[in-house]
Amino acid sequence: MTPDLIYGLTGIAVFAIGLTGALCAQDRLRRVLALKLCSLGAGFLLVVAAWREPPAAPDPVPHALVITGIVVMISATAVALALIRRLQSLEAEDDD
Amino acid sequence: MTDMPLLPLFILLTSLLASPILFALPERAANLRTSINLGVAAIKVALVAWLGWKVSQGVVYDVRFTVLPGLDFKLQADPLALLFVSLSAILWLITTVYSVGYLESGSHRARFFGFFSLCVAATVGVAMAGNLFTFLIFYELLTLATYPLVIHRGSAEALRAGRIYLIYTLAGGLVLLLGTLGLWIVAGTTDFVPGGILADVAAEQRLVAQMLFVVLVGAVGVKAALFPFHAWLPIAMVAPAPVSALLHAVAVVKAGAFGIMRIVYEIFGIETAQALGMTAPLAALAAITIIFGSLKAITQDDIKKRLAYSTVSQVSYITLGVALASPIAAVGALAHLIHQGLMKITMFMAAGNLAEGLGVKKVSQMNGVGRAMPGTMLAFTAAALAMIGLPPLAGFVSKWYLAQGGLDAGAVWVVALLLGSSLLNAIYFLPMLYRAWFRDGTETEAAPARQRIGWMLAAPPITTALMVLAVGGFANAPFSPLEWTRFVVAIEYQE
Amino acid sequence: MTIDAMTLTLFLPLFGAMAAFVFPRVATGIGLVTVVATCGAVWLLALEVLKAGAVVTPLGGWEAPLGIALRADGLSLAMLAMTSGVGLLVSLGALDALRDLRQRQYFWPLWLLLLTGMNGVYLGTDIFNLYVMIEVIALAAVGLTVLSGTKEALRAGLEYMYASILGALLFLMGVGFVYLHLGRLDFAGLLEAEPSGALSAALALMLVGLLLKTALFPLHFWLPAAHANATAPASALLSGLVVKAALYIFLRLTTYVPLPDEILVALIGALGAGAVLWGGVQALRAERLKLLVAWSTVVQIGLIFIAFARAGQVGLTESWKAAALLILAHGVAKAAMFLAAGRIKDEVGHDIIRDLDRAEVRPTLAQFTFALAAISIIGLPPSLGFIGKWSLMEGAMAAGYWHWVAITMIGTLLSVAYFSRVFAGFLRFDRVRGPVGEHQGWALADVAPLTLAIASISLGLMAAPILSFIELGYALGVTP
Amino acid sequence: MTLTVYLFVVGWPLVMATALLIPQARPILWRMMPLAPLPALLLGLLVSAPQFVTGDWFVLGLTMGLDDVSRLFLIFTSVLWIAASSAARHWMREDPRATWFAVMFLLAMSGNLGLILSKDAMAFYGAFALMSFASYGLVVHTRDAAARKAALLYIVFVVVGELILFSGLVLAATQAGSILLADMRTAELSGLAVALLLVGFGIKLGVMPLHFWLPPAHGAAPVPASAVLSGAMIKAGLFGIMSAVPLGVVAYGDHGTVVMAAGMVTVFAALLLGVQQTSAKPVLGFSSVSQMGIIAIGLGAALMTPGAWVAIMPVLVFLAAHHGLSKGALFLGVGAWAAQTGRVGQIVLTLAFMVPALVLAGLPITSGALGKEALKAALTFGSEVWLPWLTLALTLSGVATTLLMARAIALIWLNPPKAPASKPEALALPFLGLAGLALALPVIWPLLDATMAAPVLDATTGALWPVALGVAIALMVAITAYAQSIGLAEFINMLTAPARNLSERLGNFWAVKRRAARRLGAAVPRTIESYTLQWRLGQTAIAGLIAAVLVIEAASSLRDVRLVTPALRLGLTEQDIGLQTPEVETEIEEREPDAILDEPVE
Repeated sequence: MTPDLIYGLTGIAVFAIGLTGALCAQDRLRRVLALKLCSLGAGFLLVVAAWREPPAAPDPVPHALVITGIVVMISATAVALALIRRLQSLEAEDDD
Repeated sequence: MTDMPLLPLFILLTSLLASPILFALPERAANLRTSINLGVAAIKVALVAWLGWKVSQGVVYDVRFTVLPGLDFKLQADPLALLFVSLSAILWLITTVYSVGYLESGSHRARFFGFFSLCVAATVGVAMAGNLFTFLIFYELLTLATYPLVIHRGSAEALRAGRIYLIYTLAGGLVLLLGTLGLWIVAGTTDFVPGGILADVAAEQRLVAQMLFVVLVGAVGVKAALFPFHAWLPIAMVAPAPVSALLHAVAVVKAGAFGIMRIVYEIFGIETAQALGMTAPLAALAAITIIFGSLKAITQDDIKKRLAYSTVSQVSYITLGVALASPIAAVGALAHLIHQGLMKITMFMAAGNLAEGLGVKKVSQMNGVGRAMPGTMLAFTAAALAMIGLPPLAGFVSKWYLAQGGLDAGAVWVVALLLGSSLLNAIYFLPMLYRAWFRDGTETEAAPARQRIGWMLAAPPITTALMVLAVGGFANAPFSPLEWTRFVVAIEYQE
Repeated sequence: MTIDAMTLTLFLPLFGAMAAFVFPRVATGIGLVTVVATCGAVWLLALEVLKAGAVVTPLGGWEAPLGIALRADGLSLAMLAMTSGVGLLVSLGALDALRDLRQRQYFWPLWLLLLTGMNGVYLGTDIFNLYVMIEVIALAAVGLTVLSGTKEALRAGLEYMYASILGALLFLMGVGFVYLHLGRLDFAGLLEAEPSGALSAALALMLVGLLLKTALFPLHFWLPAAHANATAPASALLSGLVVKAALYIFLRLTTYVPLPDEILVALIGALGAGAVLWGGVQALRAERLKLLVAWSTVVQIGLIFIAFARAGQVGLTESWKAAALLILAHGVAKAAMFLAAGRIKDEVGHDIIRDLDRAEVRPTLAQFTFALAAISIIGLPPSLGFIGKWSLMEGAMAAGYWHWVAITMIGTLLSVAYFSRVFAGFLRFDRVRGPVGEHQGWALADVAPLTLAIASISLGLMAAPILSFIELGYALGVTP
Repeated sequence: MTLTVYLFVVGWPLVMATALLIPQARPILWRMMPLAPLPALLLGLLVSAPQFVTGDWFVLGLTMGLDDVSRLFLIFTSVLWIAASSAARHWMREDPRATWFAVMFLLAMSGNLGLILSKDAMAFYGAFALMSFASYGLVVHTRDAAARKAALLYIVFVVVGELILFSGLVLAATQAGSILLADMRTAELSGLAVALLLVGFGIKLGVMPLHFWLPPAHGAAPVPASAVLSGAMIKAGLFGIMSAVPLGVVAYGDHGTVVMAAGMVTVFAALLLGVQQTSAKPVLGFSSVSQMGIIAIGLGAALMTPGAWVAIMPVLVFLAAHHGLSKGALFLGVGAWAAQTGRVGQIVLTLAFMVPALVLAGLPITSGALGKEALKAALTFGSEVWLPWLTLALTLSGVATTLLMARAIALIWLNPPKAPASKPEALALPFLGLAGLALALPVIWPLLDATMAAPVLDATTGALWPVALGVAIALMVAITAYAQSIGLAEFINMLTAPARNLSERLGNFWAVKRRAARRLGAAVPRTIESYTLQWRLGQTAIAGLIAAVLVIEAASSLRDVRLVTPALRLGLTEQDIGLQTPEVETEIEEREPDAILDEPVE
């Protein structure tokens, strides 16, 4: 069992957990978090793709991809959170 | 200007382009609308006349452009097309005059005339379609453009009728699409060619060809109101009188009948169709429709419904003539295309006048209307007698040819059928004439609101009635519909 | 590096979006100018493609497999042209439809961002870029969905957001697998790949992600609410254009990866059939006009997938053309239809189908536009929708797949049925007291949807050139 | 002489009828009424037959003309019309529906003249129909219950007759290969065609058992109309048979027997029925039926023995003229008598009435007697078996006619006919003129055509055909009577009732099913929708689909043959790539023609 395999399987597992959460969770916030987990899992996988046998330097391209992915996911999370807040305040208004 | 290869396209465009203009005109601009309507209709008649002249000189028109690889949008002006085009162009002019008068005080006129012109464009397109694909396009356009006219009154009843109409015709259109696709795949072309394009296919794959025949003829049979697809026609009679007159007596059902002709003569070829054993069932179906329509007509009290069932019956004469596979019967069928159009449009316009002028909508209210509206009822009488088949009126000529054609094809039953049908025609038309002329109208029935009808309502039925007289009385003259019909049949039978 | 048409196509809207965000007061002007300029760029690009077959530009001078290469061929250009053309007209329609200042301020940046994303998808050649672009699209689209600010819109938008991001992440996971297996992400690399387990997993993840984003039945659950509750121009963009981006990627992927299995193709077709039937039934039940239109989008997407699957595995070489035709047809017609529905709602004051016939104001032109668009959606001749349906049925019949023909015909009848509910509402008068103004409610704003609707009909007559155009340079290996 | 003249002769009454639509022109047109048939009379008198004119443009080619027979028909027909128009002018003076009467009268006149002048089947049929249908207006004119009933019966017979005639003519034209009557006349027509023609014309002729319409119609119509109906129009049936049936060319033994038997029955049965009538005009109508029986005997003989035709034909023409003039006179006489206000006038007119009555009954040296004797002589050329019976029948017919005439005269007195107030002498004049002509016919006839006025000869054979036909017709009559009693529309309703019930029941059934389906259709999607929402099925589907796609991919990678190439290369660059196995390639090649050709068959 090489480190990359472990890392890769972990990534897949994290993604699977995230996916389960995204599909099953009811709470809005929880679903956002589940999606975050998914993105983390995918990131793991890309990082694994960069792995080379130790003497060789790791492939830089996946790192660039992972960073891009993180940026994208952060903005998505921000939008989602903003939406949730707005929605909650609207619903709160209705309740009053 | 001696040769204008795009002439068929121009004829199509006259009414197609008039339609958006008419839509856009404000409701109040009645005079402008009327002038545009009449102007365009007149231009169209002139163009068609020119086209007719050119075609009789031997000029061949073929307008086409490719829509899909190998599949063309194609307009042609063969003699058969010309027959139908001239019928619709001339009757459009007359009906336009009538509609202007009819809708003088009505609402939604802009919409009405817009769609009306669209319908005529579609009819002309159906007539001049050079292949089944183009035919399909205009066939569907016709459905779409007539729907708003059927529900023009906007009442619940009209909408119900419209829905039924739409279901029937669009389902028919869908089946036609299926058939066209099938044809395209089997034959690799959908062109209308005298003598047919399916002779080889029929020889090799009999069952495929037979199924194709059933699908295609069944699909256009919906518009031709072939039994058992006729139910939409009487229901669609809620439409205003000009719509019933031009569209349901002429354009729509004729588009169906015309389609049967094109399919039998120019897709299958009459010999192939006969070899496939499909003409006999078609003839039988037509016969059933003829009798059934007449029987139903007898039991109707509503004038327009009675006329509608009569249309169901009469249009099947055309199908019968086609299905008999005899050139003589074909002459009768084609002539009936014109003759029936003239007769039925006269009757519908007359019925519209009765409803407008006297409020008479039922046969039982017709007592004494002959005296109240002599001109209209004379026209009606002429058309009714022509329907029954009295010489020298138009209906006689076509019936004569159909009967001779039946004998020629060795089907003596056709004569009996025509007799039976004429008898039934007499049974449902003569009582109307009797009431109109020989019964005195009672105050309660015939004279509630005796408003005068204008010349725009009075003149069109009389004009068409005179045409009924003329096409029958001068059937043998050069350029008469009958002569032209013989010319067409000679082409279709490749004599 | 020279500024070429392709780069312009991609960056013009991006810079436009930024500018519109920074200068909200002139957002409208900036937006319009940008969209027009983008159209111009697409036009220039089209000329190039017509000349060369396919054009490739390495962005920033980096070559594949590492860099970001942009590639334009007939299909992508057709999509670009549809996007910018429809986008331009929707923008014009938006001038009238967006009355609220806040809406206007946010609409333009979001829409230009969306345009950037879609142009990026159509020009992109490697799947990670596609991932980024679909995320951009997703964010902008969610923003457009919630533009109206109502609670329903926010809920729908949130749901859309979840689905969209989940779809994108599934895609990303697939990208990860591909990189793991191949070490490169461009289409050319995929084309040369040998089938393997990792690739299969990648394919599974990416396909499902894309299906979720295109809202193929049964993954359509987010679509009707999102499209029905957005403002009219937003709905037009979402329904007409946005779902097409994922569809486009789907088409490209299934062309470049090892051929999908026969059963998979059949499964996709079956899902399409489910969409056609279920969407049709739901559209019949819909109480609001925009909801009906949204359900009809579900149906149409199902139809596009049926077109994809029409002739099974071996037919895929040709089937994508039918699907592409349907995509184009639906894009134009649905945008027109949503704009028209929005106009009707504006004039009448509501869009409850049952009560349309009680309205004393009849926005005839908008209703007419709606009907024209419906003709294309139903697939009646001579519209582009008809041509697409024709190609679908032709292929299915030729290959003997009669069940697809049957489904298509049932779908057509269903669409006639649900649209005729609307027409009946337009044309019935006996429930109104007082005179009905036939020409009331005409406005300049009707021009944009009407133009779209007319285009959706008349493009059908130009199907042959369109078809030969989208074939240009489709084969990846042939290009320089 | 050109076609124009012929068209003018036929069209002149039509022109007058059209002009009647203008109210201002009506008085003068009424005054001109007797002039309407005048062109026809002049044509008949001035033109020496035969003559043919053609107009190719009309209908299917119009042919008109005159020959020896039609010329004589034209003359006596137009004379009758002149007399009747003169009477009508006064008879209708106070009538509120006078204009209508005039229009119908003129239309019928045009038709009657037109059919005599027609030489092709179309024109003939058209004119015949015009006459028949226009006469409906004459029959129904008074609008009282009797007239309506008579008119209904009339129109039913007319329509049926027209249809049968049409089919007969179509058959004849097909068999003769021409629409010219002259060609049919000389062609070997089939038995069916001849039968149809005989029945079609026989209805007009009023030969039993096709006579039912005739007495009521003649009774119900106004007097001037009755005169032409009985005098002129029923002769159109005879004329039609003589023009279209190849008498004297082909033998039709069976037809001849039937016609002859019908004729013999007619002669006497009409007597039995006629005497039961309670007013004069129906009696005269039955007398017409009886007389037509005599003509039918002649026709039957000629059908059986073509050789006899040469002898019989002139006699039949003569008999037709004889009956036309005398019966016209009798009908006008009834009117003239009714118009008399004083007893003296009535007595004088009764005496005058006896003149045509006796002529008709066959008083020696009158045309009636001459005609019958000539016929007996001519019949000797025919079937010998029948001859004694025929001779006897002809002889006894004199007795019968006499009885009928007596009945008529009695009824005039017992049940005086009604008449409008008008100048009594004005109505008497046409009557007296016709009566005089009827009396003078033996003298006038040779002047008109010497060769036609010189006939005499013998006859034979027969069978028992009429029984079968009689049963059939009796059934038809029963139905007709029933239909008539409940109304025609009602009758048709009754016939179509089962079909209507069935469709109604089916409709109800459908409606029930449809409602149920609609309820179901509304309920099911809602249930499914709530279910999917509750269980978040859409979300679950994502996982399901991922799993499904993975399984499919895995399964397919295990299979041997798999198309692995990207779709793009299949069509475009297959030889370059080399990934593709040849088997797959051929599979594709085979598939396409298969798919195209075989699939639809399944």
